[in-house]
Amino acid sequence: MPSHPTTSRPSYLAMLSLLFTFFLLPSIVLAQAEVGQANVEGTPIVPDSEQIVVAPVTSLIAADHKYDDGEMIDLSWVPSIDDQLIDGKVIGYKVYRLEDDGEPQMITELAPSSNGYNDQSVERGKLYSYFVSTLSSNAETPSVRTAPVEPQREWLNYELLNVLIIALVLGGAVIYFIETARRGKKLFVRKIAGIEAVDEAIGRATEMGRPILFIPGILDMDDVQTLAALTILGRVARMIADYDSKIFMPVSRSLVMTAGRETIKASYQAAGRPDAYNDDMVTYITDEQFGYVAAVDGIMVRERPATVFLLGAFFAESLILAETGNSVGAIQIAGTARPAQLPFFIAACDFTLIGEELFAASAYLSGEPKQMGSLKGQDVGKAIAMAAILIGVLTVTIGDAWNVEWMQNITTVLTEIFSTK
Amino acid sequence: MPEFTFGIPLVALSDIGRVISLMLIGAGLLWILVRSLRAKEVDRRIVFLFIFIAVATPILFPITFQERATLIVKKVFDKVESLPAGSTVLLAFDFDPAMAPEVQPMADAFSRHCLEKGHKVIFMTLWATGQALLTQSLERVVRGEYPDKLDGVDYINLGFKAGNENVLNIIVTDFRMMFPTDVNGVPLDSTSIFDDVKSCKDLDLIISIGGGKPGVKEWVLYVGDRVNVPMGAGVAAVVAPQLYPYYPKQLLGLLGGVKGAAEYESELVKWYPHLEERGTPGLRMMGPQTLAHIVIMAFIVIGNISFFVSRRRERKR
Amino acid sequence: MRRSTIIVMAVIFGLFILSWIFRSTSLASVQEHYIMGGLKVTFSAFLTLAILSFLYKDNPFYKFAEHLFVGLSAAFWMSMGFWTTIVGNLIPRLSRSLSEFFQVPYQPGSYNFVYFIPVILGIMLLMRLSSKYGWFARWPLAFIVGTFAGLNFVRYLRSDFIEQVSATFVPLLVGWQGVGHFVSNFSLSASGQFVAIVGNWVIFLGVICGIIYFFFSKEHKGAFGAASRVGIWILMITFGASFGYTVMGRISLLVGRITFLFRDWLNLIS
Amino acid sequence: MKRQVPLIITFLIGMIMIFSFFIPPLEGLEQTCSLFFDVIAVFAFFLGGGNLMRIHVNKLRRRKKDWGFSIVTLGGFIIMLAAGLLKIGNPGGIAASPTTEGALLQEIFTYVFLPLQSTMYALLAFFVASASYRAFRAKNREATILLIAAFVILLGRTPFGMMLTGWIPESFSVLQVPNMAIWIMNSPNLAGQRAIMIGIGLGVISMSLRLILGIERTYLGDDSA
Repeated sequence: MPSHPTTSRPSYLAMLSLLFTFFLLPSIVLAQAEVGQANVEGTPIVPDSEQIVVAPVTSLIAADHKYDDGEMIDLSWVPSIDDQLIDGKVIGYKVYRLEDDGEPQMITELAPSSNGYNDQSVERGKLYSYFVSTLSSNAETPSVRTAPVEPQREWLNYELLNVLIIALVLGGAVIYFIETARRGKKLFVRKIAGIEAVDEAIGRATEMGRPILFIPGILDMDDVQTLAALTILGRVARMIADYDSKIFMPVSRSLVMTAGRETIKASYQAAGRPDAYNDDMVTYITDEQFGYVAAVDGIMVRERPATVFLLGAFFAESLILAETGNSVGAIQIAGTARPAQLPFFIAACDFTLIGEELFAASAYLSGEPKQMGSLKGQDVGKAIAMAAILIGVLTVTIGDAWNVEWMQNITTVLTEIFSTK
Repeated sequence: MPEFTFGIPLVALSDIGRVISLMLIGAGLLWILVRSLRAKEVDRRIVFLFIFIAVATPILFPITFQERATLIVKKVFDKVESLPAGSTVLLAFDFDPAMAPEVQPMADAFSRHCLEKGHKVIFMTLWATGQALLTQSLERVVRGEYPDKLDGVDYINLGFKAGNENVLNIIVTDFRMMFPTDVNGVPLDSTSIFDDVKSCKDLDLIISIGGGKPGVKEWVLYVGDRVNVPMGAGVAAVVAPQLYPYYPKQLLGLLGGVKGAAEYESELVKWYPHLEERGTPGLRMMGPQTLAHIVIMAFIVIGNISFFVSRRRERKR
Repeated sequence: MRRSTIIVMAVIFGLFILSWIFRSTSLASVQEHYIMGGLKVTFSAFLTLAILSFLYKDNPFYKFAEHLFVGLSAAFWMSMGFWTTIVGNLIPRLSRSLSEFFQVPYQPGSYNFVYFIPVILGIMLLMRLSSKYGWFARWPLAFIVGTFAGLNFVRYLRSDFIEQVSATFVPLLVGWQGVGHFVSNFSLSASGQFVAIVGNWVIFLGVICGIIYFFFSKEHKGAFGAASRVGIWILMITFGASFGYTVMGRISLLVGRITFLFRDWLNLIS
Repeated sequence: MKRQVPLIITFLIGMIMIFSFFIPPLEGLEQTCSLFFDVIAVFAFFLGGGNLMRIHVNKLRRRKKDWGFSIVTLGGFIIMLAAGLLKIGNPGGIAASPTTEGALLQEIFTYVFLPLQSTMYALLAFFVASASYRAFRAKNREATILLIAAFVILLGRTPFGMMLTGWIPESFSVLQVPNMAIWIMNSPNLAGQRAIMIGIGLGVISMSLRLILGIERTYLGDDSA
């Protein structure tokens, strides 16, 4: 494997296009799936002369819904001829269902000009047939009945096959480079400005004899940013234990408190100073966003920390915290993957980890080869994205401007691969 | 009180209060400018004071401006307008009181528009603190202004469920699994609005109003991209820029901040003139916004002047 | 406490009591419980001003508001979670008698016993309160991390990676009909062809350079370094734009609060 | 036991979640897990409440600094619990929604909670101003670009942008500030947001994978704990 992913671009593309053929084939085969055709047995009701007679719907088709657990049947039809005029004769449709050739049951009533229905109340292993009645103000004209259909269960959602393949490629790249790194290959990782400053910031707090405040964002453990922040906390706490500084970490979720305590405790143990740890380093305040902010602001002006870490998922509180931290003269290292809050951090903090850098920082700080490997895996994803964008933009430009058909075909194929709707 | 509209210069103001306060702000800014030319930094509390005055003045002495809907706002309006009466629209109130001044005007405008049009509206929220707010706004807008609309027939309030995006992950295939009943304990099966609605797939339009997490992004990720239902959104200004990549493919349109609300209101009033007397909070809020904007821009300029002056002095030394 | 502090506090309390009296008298004709009504509004105003006073400096009023807020909100989230999720979603699946007690419709189902799993995991979580069995809390933690790592993996992959790539396939020559047509119709109109073309070029190059900035495993030198520098410029424009866009929203929050003070409390405007 | 089991749980659940996305019959499982999380999250609220009580009772007992304010916190906590959890003062009794109009909880919410929360949020207006004054300075090339973009958008979002540049003819209309603002939002802003989004997307993907595979396990702490 070449050391830099951009140079390996062609092989990934070849792989993708190969896999794409695998994607096309099964979908063509599956498109031939059974479709219940309308049969001829339907008996139109002969109407009274006073009734307003409307034409039945035509081309009624019932088919199994694709790629589900066998819980849906799709109905489609062409609305009644009378519905296409605007005289308001047709006031709606009723959909009837026959279960295993039993009695017809009305399952829903629909507005005029409807041309389909998605029946979600079916079960596997039963046969269903349908007919649709067109309603006028005093009469009902049923359509012909469809042949019975059985809802099918599919084991793989082929519509999402491209997502699966890209997931496997990306996951594979990450795992591959982790393995490479584990076997001892040296991997280069560029400097991340905010992280370079961590050491200095902790040293400063030690000199000044003031505490270090660590804010892991306001989201719970279900957010990846919180986990990234906790990973960074692990390394930072280790340094703090070595320097013998004080750390304080107010949190807004009790699960984060639990995990934060575990993390700091482990770092202090690793530094050989388990006695210096106590549970009061991490305290829960409240789940309420602004209640938490009110309390942290209070802590900042009362404790006057020398260094503030704002890492994780932040919302409106980003600027409130950062400006208050700045007003007490703290060095602030911030990082978030919430694009909306990045401008505030950039304006008000000394160092900011922008977006992905937050996730990279934990790997970078640890210096573990396994973690570095995963960074390289991420870069493969970027190379794929860049290559696809390059080709896509090129073909769509040429295809559009000079109407070159084969270029347009490439665009279509690429768009198929990189879209999910 | 005479309202002056865009196009007439500021000088034409006759109201004394307005003139005095504007002069006060102007004189103060000038004083700070002079100070900064001497390279003296201004205490942040003075900046705070200025913002307070700049916001308070137009509230006491209203100044309003006219708005015209931009395309990205108009698309949402047109969608609501073009759906046939009786369509089912889901309005998600994913915000808390703190964010309410900014997005409540949108929520009201959407609710009024849908009810005027005769759509059936499903209200819900993913925010615990949003439920109380939802109750209030239903009381005020729906029951207060449209007393003939029936709960369970024309609209329904599902209320709040904990679980953030999980809630979405479930209702995308089944409403009843997450919400066996509505907020008042009425089973969904006994409401006519849910006769034909099993999951989000059966909706005609989803409008998410929010500004935090869970919010519009989660709606796009968990619902919008999974089902083929058009989605519109009204958001706090702060998240609007990061939602632009979803427009127009994943979001049909977007209202950003009070300006978005003001634009929607102006469009709404154009089509339904009788709604004007019910209030256009978005349009009214544009006055204080504009003045505060000018003050902030002045501060950016002054800040840079004092920065350059002090840098030049350092070089001379 | 110093004497001056006590005097200041007394004056402030006096002012608020005065405002309570004024507010109550003005409400007397409208409300039945006007004394209570006056108190509620005055207390809200007091809390509003207490928080705003933080801008000047930390003080006991702010501390009071802050501590009250923390206590109230913690309990608020507990209550809402209990009634909506435990009573609303869990109990109807677990027990008929409890459902009857809480007056929620019981939902019999064949797989209901699995809903004991979250209850067990939840109780394990609460063991964190004990120092001896605290490690049990790791199980629910692991469950949550696993669930969301899996959910996020596919969802971010689809919406923020795959979809974004195909959304960037923009034509670089919008509405191209030859060089002659382009030159003769050249204008700087916002809806013109030239502006649209430049816009798409910026999108294309901006996305590519932005991605290059985030490349970690290659040194940013030479052409790669130049591209990465363009990337950071694009990011700076983005951040500037976001900041400018946001200012308006932030102002409206203050408008809401000041409106409350002027209208609901001081009755200055209608 | 203390460490292996959690890692196995994370791996299994994570894999199920990923694959249930592609395999329709597993969809139900994915949703059940989601529902489980909701329930656990409520227990987490209780854990938080318990910790809050513990911290403030400790503060009171040891007469730590500012212990008087702990009484305020505990008082607020207990009153809200009575109104919310026990539904005291709720006219509809046990079956009613906790936020029924006129209930004690709704009253506390409107007159205490709401002003506190919104005012805290409103502080942002002030901080945006002070950050603009303090931080938006043309210190270097990056900062200058940021400054210019912010200024154009600020101007474009007010009617003054149109007043200042409305005279520019249609054939040069992109130079009108509101149009310039729209162009910045639609082109460079979109490009930057998308680059960040793709980066974060990949970061989340790789982080999730590291978590599922147990490579990233800091949050679980140490074995001997």
